[in-house]
Amino acid sequence: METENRSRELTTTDRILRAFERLQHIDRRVMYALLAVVVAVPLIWNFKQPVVVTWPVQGAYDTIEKMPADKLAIIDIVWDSGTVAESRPQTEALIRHLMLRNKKFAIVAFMPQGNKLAYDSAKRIGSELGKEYGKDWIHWGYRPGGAMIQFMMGLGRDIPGTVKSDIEGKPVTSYPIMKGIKSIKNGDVGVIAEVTPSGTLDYWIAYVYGSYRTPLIYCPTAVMAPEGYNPLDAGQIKGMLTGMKGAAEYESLLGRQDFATRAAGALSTSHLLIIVLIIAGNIGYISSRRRRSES
Amino acid sequence: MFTHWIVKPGAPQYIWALAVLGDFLIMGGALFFLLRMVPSRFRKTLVAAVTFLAGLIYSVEFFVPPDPATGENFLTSFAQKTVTDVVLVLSTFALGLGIYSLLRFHGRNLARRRAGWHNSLALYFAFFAMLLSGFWTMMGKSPAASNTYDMLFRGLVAAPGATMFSIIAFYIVSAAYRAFRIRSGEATLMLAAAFVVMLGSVPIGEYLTSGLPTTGFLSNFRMENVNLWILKEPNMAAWRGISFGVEIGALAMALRTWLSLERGSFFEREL
Amino acid sequence: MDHANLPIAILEGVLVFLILFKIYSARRGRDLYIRRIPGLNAIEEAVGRATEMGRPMMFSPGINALNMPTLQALSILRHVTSVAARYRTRVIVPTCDSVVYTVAEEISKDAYNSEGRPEQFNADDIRYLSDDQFAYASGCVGILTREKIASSFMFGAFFAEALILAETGHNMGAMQVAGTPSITQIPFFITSCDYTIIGDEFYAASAYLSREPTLLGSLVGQDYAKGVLIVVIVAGIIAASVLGVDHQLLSLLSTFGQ
Amino acid sequence: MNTLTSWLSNSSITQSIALWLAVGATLGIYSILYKENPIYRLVEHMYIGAAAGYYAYIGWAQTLKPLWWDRITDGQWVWIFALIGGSMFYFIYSQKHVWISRIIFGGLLGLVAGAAFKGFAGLNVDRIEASFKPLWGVPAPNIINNIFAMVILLTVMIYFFFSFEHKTKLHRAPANLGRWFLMFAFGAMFGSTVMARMSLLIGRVHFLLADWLPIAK
Repeated sequence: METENRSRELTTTDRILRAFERLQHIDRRVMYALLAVVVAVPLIWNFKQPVVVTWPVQGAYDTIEKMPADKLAIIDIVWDSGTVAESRPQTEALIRHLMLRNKKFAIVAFMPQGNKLAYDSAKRIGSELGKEYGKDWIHWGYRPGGAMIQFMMGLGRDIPGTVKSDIEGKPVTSYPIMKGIKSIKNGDVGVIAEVTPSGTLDYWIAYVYGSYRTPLIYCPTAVMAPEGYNPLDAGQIKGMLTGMKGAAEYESLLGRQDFATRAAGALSTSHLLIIVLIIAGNIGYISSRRRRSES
Repeated sequence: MFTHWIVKPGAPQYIWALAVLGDFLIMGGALFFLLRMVPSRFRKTLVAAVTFLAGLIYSVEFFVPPDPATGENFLTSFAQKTVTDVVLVLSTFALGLGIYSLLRFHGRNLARRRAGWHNSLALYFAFFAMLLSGFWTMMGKSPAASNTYDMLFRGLVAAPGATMFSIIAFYIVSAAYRAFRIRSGEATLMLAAAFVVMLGSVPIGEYLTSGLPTTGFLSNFRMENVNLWILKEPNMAAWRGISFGVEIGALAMALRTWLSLERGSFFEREL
Repeated sequence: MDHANLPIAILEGVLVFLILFKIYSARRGRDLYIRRIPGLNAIEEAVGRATEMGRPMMFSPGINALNMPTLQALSILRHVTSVAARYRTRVIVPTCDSVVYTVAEEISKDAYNSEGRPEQFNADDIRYLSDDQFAYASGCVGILTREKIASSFMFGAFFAEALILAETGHNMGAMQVAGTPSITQIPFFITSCDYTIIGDEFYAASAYLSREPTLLGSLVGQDYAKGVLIVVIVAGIIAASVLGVDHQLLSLLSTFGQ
Repeated sequence: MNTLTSWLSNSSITQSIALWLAVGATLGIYSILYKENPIYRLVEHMYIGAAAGYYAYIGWAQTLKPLWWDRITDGQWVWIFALIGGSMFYFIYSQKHVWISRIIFGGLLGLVAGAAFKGFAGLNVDRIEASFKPLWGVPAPNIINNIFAMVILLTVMIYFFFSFEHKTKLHRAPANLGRWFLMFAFGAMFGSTVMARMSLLIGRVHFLLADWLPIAK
């Protein structure tokens, strides 16, 4: 009976404040469940969401657009299955762009798993767009990470002599795509794009850009992105795709909505969830403080 | 001894194993005998001397000017190749201690049938499965070996590792919710910075200010630019401020350790 | 920076001289002041709380191999273990490196001995979990939840796993004190722990807890060394303003002699 | 035995087992978010065991064999001493001769300490020089940024002075200001880490939804 009496005495504001106060103590399991939902939903259902193309991504896109058709682009794969959700969309967006514009490119991998995953991606997009292996694109295969610097310096002087054979073990000179490709020094490489979760960009800058000024594109994971801004400022790299978000912006430039666009949606929703929860927590906090000061 | 005079390169591996064991017992035993003769009052001095001499390697290598032609001084190749390898080899020998301790702990669980002993059994199973499949891949190129190794690595090491890493996403949500309240000036400041940076790093945040021009004064207020400015200017400066202090703290500690001036941890004990 | 050039040798020489000079003058009995570091005062409180609740504590010395941050963490471990021995409360120490594991075991044994409670030492409480960062984290989560840890200490070098340990501890209702020189992880400790020791307060900890003259002297010397860096930076800022940013004097440290 | 080997030679079988193991591990670890439970316990133990086995194998295959064993069998017999040094660690288990382990610990700590001079220079020289930012003679926005950077850097450093009593306002004000800047920076660090962690979670959810349940292809 007593509680009923008390509740009758409550003013309306008091009741509202009490309701809001609960927002202070949302159970963590509820928050975890909400996070799982807001991450999964955009991955399953594609919904339209705004994508703003930032200048580092635009720079990467323009660099590939401007590459002369007689030159070769190199996509350097330094990722493996651990970062597949971020690195594969970046790789696929670049491959698709190069194939759409009829530009020749070569893939080279320094990670065994990434080697195969990138090969599968290129084969799939190639068959979708009617591109022929060996004529429109080539995969130079896997090289151990320890040999990276020697390999890069070798490309500078002599590409066929350094690469020797492709992923299928055939000599690269037997493919039409390699006709007339001699070395980076000779100006045969138009763009080098590196997709990586680790800090290997410095090697390309030191051993290739430093000597031959070949345009570089950097595709790091979100964790590594801060390290890219220095060389970007200094003009050592022409463009950068930051994790899933960068890949999503690139997809929008290509007029597509593939995995990265959905993943970027999930990034937005998960960040929004945190922001909403912080606001809710503060509403609860302020209400309880108000109520305490009133009583 | 054996490895130098008797067994020559090209001998079978098991002969080598015996030779290494023999040498280890003879030379290690001799060293042990010598060390036992060290009177206890000189033991601390001996340890300090070893510490000091070891410290000289890298510090002298750093401070002695290099030969301009090669960029190396008389210690460089020793310090950077040999010593690095020795440390790697030594710490790998020490790995045995950790694994022994782990297996001993869970072995006791098993032997005494403590609560959860079947988990200890699973630990043993996973340990030997991974270890043996690894060695299997070293014995020639059989597809069964590499498939098994790959299967166990992906299922038992890579997948739980990636999941454990990603679980931070959940914890970051609950930590932000709980801690970012406008309780005090400090907490509010932290909240404000986190709020802006979070909003500025996702497409939806960039969309909010996408109406602003991309060049000129107003472009500074675009979300992604505000975000970048916070990370590059105030954040970088504060980071440097802390890091100078931390690095000097580490330098002082290294100095005390090198000269055996350190107190605390395990430097107190009588030897 | 493969080798020191003259300016670097001078700079480091000055820093080393100041630290050593203060250590030796402190050993001759100069009285020294240190400001309060609240997080370190909380250690005793945390041990007391675990004792009242009759539940164990956990101390994680970080995930690095035996280096300076880990050595400092082990100094703090010695202090925590001594307090725990006095209160007769268990400390579980999960380690992420074999060498650190052995040193931790020795320190712990030693701390119990010097408190006159050797029988309290339990070899099963010092555990090697894994060299793998996240396997270690998963094991710590297991300890925190299954052993119903009442107080959790995290001192040492931490990386991404910091938040896993800290949030799990928080969810278990443990009182948590943390300190790390890994700057990127400080924010996560601040949000999830009761007390966080930031930046080089971590390296001040052993001096603060032990009041050992050598360590106090070193701490004062470190302050002087920081003062020298401030002077160098201010001088550099003035030089950059007067002489222009590209003047060679400003890159003396990195390019001298090249 | 032969059937088992032929079975394991078929990569599509091992890959689907790997997938199911990975799914089990993923869901098992996530289950800790609800509460501690037997499934998590099992996954945790298997993960720790497998990681130990993996490191033991890698330790032999990538360190001891190439750097130690191959050298000895190649005639470089001095490497025997590495085994003797390594065995010193194990004296930790002896009550009487525990001090012998100290020799090897001392040696390792000495090496780490000696490397500190190089480490200090390598980390800080560039940072010190990058802090030399002019306060005049450059465009106005840069001047504002540079003043800001200088004030933050100096006040933060002052906050970390331990041996001066912050008695007067003149002492206290910069240190307090430094602490405020620190908190702001910590907030920014927190915020900038969120995207990286969410990307990892999206990766895992994508694994469950695309590789396992073909929902989000």
